[in-house]
Amino acid sequence: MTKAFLSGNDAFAEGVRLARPQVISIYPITPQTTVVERISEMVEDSSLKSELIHVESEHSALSCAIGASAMGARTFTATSSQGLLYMAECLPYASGGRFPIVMMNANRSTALPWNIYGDQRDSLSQLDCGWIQVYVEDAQESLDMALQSYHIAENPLVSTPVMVNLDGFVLTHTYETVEIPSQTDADRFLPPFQTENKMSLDNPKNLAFSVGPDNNMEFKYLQHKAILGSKRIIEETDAKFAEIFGRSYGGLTQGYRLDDADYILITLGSITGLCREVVDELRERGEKVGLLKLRFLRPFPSDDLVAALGSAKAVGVLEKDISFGYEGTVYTNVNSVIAKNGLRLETYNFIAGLGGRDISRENITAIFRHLQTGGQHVNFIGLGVTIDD
Amino acid sequence: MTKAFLSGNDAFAEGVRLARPQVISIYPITPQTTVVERISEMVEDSSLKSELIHVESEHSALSCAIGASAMGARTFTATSSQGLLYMAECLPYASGGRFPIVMMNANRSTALPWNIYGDQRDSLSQLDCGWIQVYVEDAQESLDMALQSYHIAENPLVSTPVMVNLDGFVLTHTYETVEIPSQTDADRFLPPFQTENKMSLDNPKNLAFSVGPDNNMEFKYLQHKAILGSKRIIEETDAKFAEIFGRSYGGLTQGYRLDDADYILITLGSITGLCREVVDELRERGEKVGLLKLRFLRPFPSDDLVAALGSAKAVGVLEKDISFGYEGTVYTNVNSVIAKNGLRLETYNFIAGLGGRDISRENITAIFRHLQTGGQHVNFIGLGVTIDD
Amino acid sequence: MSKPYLRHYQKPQKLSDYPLGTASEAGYLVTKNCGWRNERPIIVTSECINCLQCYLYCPDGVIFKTADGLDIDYDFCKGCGICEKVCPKQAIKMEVETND
Amino acid sequence: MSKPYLRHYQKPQKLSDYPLGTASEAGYLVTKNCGWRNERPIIVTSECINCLQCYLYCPDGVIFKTADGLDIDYDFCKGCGICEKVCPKQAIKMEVETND
Amino acid sequence: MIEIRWHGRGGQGAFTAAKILGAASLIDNKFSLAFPSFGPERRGAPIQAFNKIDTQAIINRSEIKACNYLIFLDDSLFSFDYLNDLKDDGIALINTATPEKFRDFSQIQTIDANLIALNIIKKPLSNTAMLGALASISDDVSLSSLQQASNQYLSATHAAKNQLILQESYDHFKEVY
Amino acid sequence: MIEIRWHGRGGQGAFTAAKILGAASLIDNKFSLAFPSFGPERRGAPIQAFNKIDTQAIINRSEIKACNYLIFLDDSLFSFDYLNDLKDDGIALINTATPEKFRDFSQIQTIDANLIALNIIKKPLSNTAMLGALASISDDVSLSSLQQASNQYLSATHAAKNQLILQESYDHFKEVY
Amino acid sequence: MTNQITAKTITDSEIFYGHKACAGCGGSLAVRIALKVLGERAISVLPAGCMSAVGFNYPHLCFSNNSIISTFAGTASMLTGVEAGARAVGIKNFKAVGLAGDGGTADIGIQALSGAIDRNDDILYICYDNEAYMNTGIQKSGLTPFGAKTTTTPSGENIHGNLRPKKNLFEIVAAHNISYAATASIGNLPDFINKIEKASKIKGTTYIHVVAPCPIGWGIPVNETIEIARKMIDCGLWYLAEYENGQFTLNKNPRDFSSIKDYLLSQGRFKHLDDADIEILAAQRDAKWAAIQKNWNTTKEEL
Amino acid sequence: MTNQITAKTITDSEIFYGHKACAGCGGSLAVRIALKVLGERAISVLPAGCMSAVGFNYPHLCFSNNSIISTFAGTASMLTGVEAGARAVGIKNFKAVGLAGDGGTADIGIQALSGAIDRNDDILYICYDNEAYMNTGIQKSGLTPFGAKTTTTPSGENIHGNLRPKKNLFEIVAAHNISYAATASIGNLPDFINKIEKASKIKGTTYIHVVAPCPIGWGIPVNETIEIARKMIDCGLWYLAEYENGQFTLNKNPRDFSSIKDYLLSQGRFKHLDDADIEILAAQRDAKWAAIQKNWNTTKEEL
Ligand SMILES: Cc1ncc(C[n+]2csc(CCOP(=O)(O)OP(=O)(O)O)c2C)c(N)n1
Ligand SMILES: Cc1ncc(C[n+]2csc(CCOP(=O)(O)OP(=O)(O)O)c2C)c(N)n1
Ligand code: SF4
Ligand code: SF4
Ligand code: SF4
Ligand code: SF4
Ligand code: SF4
Ligand code: SF4
Ligand SMILES: [Mg+2]
Ligand SMILES: [Mg+2]
Repeated sequence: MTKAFLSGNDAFAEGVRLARPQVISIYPITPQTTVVERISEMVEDSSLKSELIHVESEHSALSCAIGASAMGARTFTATSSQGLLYMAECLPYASGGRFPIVMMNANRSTALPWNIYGDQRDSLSQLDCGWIQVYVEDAQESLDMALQSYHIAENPLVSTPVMVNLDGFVLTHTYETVEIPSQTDADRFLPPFQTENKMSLDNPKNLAFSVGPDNNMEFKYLQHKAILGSKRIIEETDAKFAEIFGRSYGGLTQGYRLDDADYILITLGSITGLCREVVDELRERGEKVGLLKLRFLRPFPSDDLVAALGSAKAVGVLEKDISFGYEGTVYTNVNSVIAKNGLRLETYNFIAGLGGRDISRENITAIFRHLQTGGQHVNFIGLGVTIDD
Repeated sequence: MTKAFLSGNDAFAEGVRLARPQVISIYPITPQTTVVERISEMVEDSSLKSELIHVESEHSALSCAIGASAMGARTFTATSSQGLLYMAECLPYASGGRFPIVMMNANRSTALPWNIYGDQRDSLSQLDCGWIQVYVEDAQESLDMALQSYHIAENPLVSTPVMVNLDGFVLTHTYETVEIPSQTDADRFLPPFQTENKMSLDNPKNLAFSVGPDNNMEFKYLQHKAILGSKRIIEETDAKFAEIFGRSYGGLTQGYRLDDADYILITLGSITGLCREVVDELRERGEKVGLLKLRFLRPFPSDDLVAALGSAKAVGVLEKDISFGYEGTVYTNVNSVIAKNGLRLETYNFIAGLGGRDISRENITAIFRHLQTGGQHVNFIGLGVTIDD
Repeated sequence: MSKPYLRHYQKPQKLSDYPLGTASEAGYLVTKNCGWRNERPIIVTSECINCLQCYLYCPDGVIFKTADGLDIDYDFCKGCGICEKVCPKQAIKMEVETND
Repeated sequence: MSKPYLRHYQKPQKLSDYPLGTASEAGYLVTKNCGWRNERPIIVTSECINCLQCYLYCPDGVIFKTADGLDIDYDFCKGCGICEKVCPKQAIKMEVETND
Repeated sequence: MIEIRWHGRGGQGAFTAAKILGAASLIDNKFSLAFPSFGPERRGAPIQAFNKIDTQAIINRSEIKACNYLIFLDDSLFSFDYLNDLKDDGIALINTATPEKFRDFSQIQTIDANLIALNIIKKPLSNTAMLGALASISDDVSLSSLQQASNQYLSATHAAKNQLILQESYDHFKEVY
Repeated sequence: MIEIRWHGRGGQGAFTAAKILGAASLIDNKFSLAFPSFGPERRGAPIQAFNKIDTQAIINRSEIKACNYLIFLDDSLFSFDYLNDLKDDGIALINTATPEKFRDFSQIQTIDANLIALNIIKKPLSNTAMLGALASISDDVSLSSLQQASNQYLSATHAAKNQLILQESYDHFKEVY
Repeated sequence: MTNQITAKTITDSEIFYGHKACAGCGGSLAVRIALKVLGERAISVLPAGCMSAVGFNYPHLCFSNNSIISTFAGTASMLTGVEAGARAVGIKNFKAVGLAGDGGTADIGIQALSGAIDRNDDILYICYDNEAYMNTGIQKSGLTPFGAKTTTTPSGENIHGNLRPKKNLFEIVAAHNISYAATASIGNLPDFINKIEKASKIKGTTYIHVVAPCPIGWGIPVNETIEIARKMIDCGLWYLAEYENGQFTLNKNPRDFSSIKDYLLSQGRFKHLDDADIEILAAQRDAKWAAIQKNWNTTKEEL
Repeated sequence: MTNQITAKTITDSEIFYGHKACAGCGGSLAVRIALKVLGERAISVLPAGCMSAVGFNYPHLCFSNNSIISTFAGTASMLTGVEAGARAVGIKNFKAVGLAGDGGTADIGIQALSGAIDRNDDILYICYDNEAYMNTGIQKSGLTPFGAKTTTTPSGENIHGNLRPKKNLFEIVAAHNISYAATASIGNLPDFINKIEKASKIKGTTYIHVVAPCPIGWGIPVNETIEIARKMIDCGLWYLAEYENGQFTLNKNPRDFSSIKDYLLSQGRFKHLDDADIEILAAQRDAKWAAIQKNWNTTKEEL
């Protein structure tokens, strides 16, 4: 174990190195690029032994990873924004084929207008694609989830790709202190990849076939079931991780000062830290506020939500996302839990940080105020103009 | 006005012909192909005067349409499934650029496994992309919505692309009787396309630019607002359509026997007809059941839902979709309305028809039973196996 | 000689009967193709010089070598008649398929 | 001669100040580029033969023809020094930029 | 509602027949749906096509399970198991040159459609003949509407000859009965 | 929490300085963040970089508004308006060859970092010198940690020379005070 | 060229078998033969298209070797992954082969193909060219020849079918300085077999473009697939050639051409062509051959 | 070749102006000159890449003509749409021009480019080649030359930078039987200007591949952009040529080459190359020129 001062991307690259992927396909896009740059350096200096493939696009990056995974190789790729959308066709391909690829996504706004800054519309717009989606908060969690993700994805009961999301710039490009585990510990944590879902000369297979109306729905159900079932594997993985590395993240969600909280803010990704600070501040003033960080968006942590929100008066969802013509997608997802479970509480949506707009401490404080006093359901935070017409 | 015996795709092509798009980009994919085949014939025989462009992929199909729209030309393209995903990058591009392109999507399952049959996972997985999404029920509505969509999309207050979804095969390839309006009436209904959002030699513009954190969120808000605002335009369009053609669809949703209904089934697309029959049957037996067809998924018809569901005891959402690791996306969207408005009713999700699985009358009857007696929230309808493990 | 062959197939009865992912045994046939056939190729052994043109050009690969010449796997022959066309000796005759 | 030029820009105050779509007036500049510059090209008119090499090769197009030769738009010159390099007559000198 | 299933090989025109039948019902002021079945098989493989015909608009698009008519464009496609798919008073209509094989089955009607087609268009294209036969044995569609409708789906030259086929196959049963 | 903003041109190494500073705080057993600002401008354009330093983990990633230190790698980037961005006891540290211009402002400290760098590495690369200066005028980072940290971001040859620059710029202020 | 593998010596094993292609399908013959040459250790990647559609219908799986369907655009990139993955997990003596249609190769798949050649990945890419998007029902692709009627280039009063010439894919691929590229035809299987055999032994990217008529799309009787493929060569609208070491070689140098009109008018897709159209095609052919004769190596053997 | 537009006669208007490119950026010079030749009626389409990144930052918009950013993969297809749309709405006398980087052209954009050429759409596509993905910070593209160090092909003990030769894009485009294609360099603007002028008058797809060094990515002082571009031609690693009517023509036929080593070692990206590496590049160059001299028309004029 060593400590280093690394960016979120650097840290993720270290995690990838420790996971020993055998085939890596790379294509640059801001703000993902430094990950693949670090990995290129690792391959050059042999600290990572892997087939490094300079593909010609993101569609090819994921196609290549699928091909490699179909041979039973552990694979990695990374993307962001336009790149994620350019490979969109391959997303349900990888998940439907149950290839446990790990992909990092640097959350970035999508065009139009063009914008290289961080928001979460890219990955959230592809929430239905059958991947497990993780959102991490800081560089340490980035590194740790690079490792954990392989452990989750490759579990034969899961066998599903994992997308790890890092907020663009505020996480990908922010340097901070990170503990880097030793390779020995990493190897202890993560066994080599084994699967039945692959080609082999001894036991030839036909893969990625068609399935007509007769059997198709069963394949889809199996996929659904595997992701639902991954909840348990995610928790087991975290526990094993804690045992070896002494760090733990609590599974699908991570609560903060939730006991007796009347007003709960739900967050994902790197904004969580600031929100925790505000919670502390308000708690100090005696306000019963709490925070629930969603770490996984798929599988969706329904049970955790019910447990956390059961006795709250109001809940807010803060997200860097908007599903145009409705509301933020995370909010929609959270509301569904509330409706299904007949929870009686007000819910509010705070759309913030689109296109990289800063989210300030004042914004968060105001959000808690809104939770307490009530108001509009869907709120755009930090709009710089009067909404005049 | 003439009557003809046409498939859903044929009917849609007739609607496109009447709308006189100036540039059309085409690329084949089952079950969309016959639309572009009909259109090719129309261009060949000059019944449609348009630039017909044989592009090399769907990404190019929509890129091409965007380019043409940026010149102020009315444009059309069509796709399905893998094609929709292959052009995913261009979807928020077109909507963020506010290009009022009309695109037909033949709803088809997405790989893996490969499957050419109808389900709605393709378009529903791209619900957040900023397009207006319509789902039609029969061939007549297909034709009519081809026309109406241009009227909605091109309204300067909307200026947003519209995706019209036809269930694969059961609608696209099923032949039925359709009224084809006269060109004169169509022209009376749909004025030529005019916009400020285009290039011009007299008033040169720079388009599709970058917008940094300073202003980006405002552009996103404007987009959101335009789609929300389109609700009114959609209703006005339908009213004008009714005036000229004598057919009307009721805007965002279409209710059926909702008065005093305790148990309401929400549907979209071509399954609606069968559900109506079952409602009639059950009503005849004195059961208080009703149906709400969602015509538009974006803008999401929140108000209509509140009005329709206000006094119901239970509501079911029937969709050919699953967001793996959670539930059907339409269900999630509906539940959000319920949570926000504090409606007290049970909600159930019926995932059916994945990969083209037939949905039978018995299935629908059982669904209404489930609504009445209660049970699991999320239900896969018509699975052919025991769920043993 | 090996090739994909016909299996007795039973639709999965439970979820665990399905494969993991979309990976299943290679070369696993469950239906015949003879329903395609309107005409049936018959090799007239006496005319055949064993030049193997028919064997080579059959799109379905259903002509196979035997100890004493060639035979046809009628389960999978579609009756296209290409073998007849490529035979330099007119040693293949296409006969109208009977229904039994 | 026309070119994009500097405008007085005020950030939109209300939503209606924003354009429809992502389409805005072509050639609309709101900030200068002189902040780039460490060195300032000076045309020594007496040496200049008006061969226009500097004009042609300036990546930023900031050298422009005047009635009596050439001038430089220092608002947008980045001080790259290409003009100095391509000048066949050493008629352009790069001077260290002062801060005022 | 009348439900019909067509059996043919790809390229034999089963679906074209279904479309003509649907268009004919329109002329008869009825409502109908016509739809194909789809699969990976190509030209030559057995396929099915479907019709639903009713006096009121048909809004149920689910699969047809029990049929009023099962029509086989080619007797090699027929198997006796299919008779289970017939409604109680349903009829299987088979194109065959060997009607004797089916004689014992009251639910089966046969016609040598190939022969009729061969005589008129020199090709064993049985689909129109089967339509004529259907018009003849059922009250659910009229010959004249079929004649009118078939023009929409066929080029002028083909259409004329098909009129003859329709007529002849229609007459075939009228004679029989 | 100490908040620092660096002003430089792309290529002047403002962000590298911020990273070295961050790494140095790690050695000091403090916590810190270092992050760049991003924009479409390229090499040569003015850019900013940021540090947050604290004795406890920093979990707030929002923008820095008021700074403890504003550091200008080049006096051409400075404008007096920036002094508004300083916290009450904040200091602006400017690399300049003309300190007299800034003499009247108590919030401003100057150093001729270019000169120091020119002497040692023959290039006017001011970033390390500004780090040394910062160590000198503030208690928030130690020179030894900066020296250790700079090795991580620089090749061996560069690192050695940078040690000298760090030392010299550090001494510069120690002398002044 | 001496045949190394012949009908006598080629493996008896059938690797692509029981598939649901139309009777007389040229593409299925191309795939069948390619896999017979490459053997059971070939790992094949097929994009969406007729051959994957007819071969991979769970549970009916028609490849006895390891095979996978790729996305339509992703043949070459998945092939790259398969090859790298196989090496990474220690598999030896295998050949990664792509088997893709003309549309999947020349249009939507060209980005990935170009990228793989650029990396010189150790793969063999075979394009079976049936001159249209057949799986979706005969639409124009970049390899549809001038004049051909397809469902998206209908022929009628106004337009006589496809107005654009066939994309020059073999030479586009060659221009990448590929290790080896060749044209072939299912009308001449010995030649095709040799080229596969040769390509399979070269380390680096290799490409074979094999014309494989589709009786449905071309409008010919199902038993004429081979014949039409041969006519296409004989009339000069296709040629058998190789590219190696920066050099083009013509394998068969016809003394003169058979009737182009005969070739065209025996197909439904060209039936509408008038003499002027045919002249255009003949002129295109002659220009092509003039360039070939000028710039390529031509073998002595004139056929 | 006689210059038709010269520094004297070219429009005084600056169409690409006030942009945020690095000082000394070759790409911005290429775009500036191209638009000066084409004039205000040009409609430009630029994909993601340095030139769009530095020119289109709302509200700071640096093109005085109608211009639009396309998706990274979509330059040519959007260009097709722009051209068709302009015609459809009745605009006359315009030229639709694409201005795309090497990565956006040779890698992710090649599908769309190939399709547009195949349709022979009436567009001009200019690839400004700075030999890497520069906007994202210098990553290897298909047009990165052998040996170059980039952030994804680092040079070190194990690997000496990029191991693959530069993709032969000009000839790949030419192999499409394009109406007109040319290579150019910002080191020789008169030649570049002529070629733009010529291309703009041709109906159908035309392509110009202009080398435009990036001082940042190449590791040279910002004032040496033009010089390095000239050295690249002089040492034979670039050539000025045209393709028209199926024929390649070399525009400048150097009698002998200046030092390739000098060209390489003056750049940061090649500093790590040893003599063996340089030998490889020299051999590649010599092989290329041998083929050029053999197969292409060469002008009399030897420079
Ligand atoms: C992204 C995408 N677009 C379209 C399709 C639909 N599609 C599947 S196969 C096919 C035609 C393939 O044509 P070709 O490659 O020539 O092969 P062929 O069918 O002729 O054998 C098409 C258009 C698809 N699967 N994916
Ligand atoms: C689909 C997609 N992938 C990746 C990117 C990120 N990206 C934007 S510009 C760029 C580099 C462009 O390189 P090139 O085309 O050579 O132009 P240059 O920047 O060198 O001018 C990349 C990788 C993107 N915008 N879209
Ligand atoms: S008829 Fe066709 S499928 Fe049958 S053996 Fe002959 S060539 Fe093969
Ligand atoms: S082609 Fe004819 S002669 Fe030759 S092996 Fe076949 S049947 Fe015998
Ligand atoms: S220094 Fe550079 S930007 Fe300035 S005028 Fe000279 S060439 Fe143009
Ligand atoms: S290059 Fe030199 S001589 Fe020529 S015009 Fe410019 S300054 Fe004058
Ligand atoms: S359509 Fe053509 S290519 Fe496709 S399977 Fe049938 S014959 Fe073969
Ligand atoms: S990085 Fe290179 S190509 Fe990009 S703007 Fe700077 S100099 Fe130009
Ligand atoms: Mg094809
Ligand atoms: Mg580049």
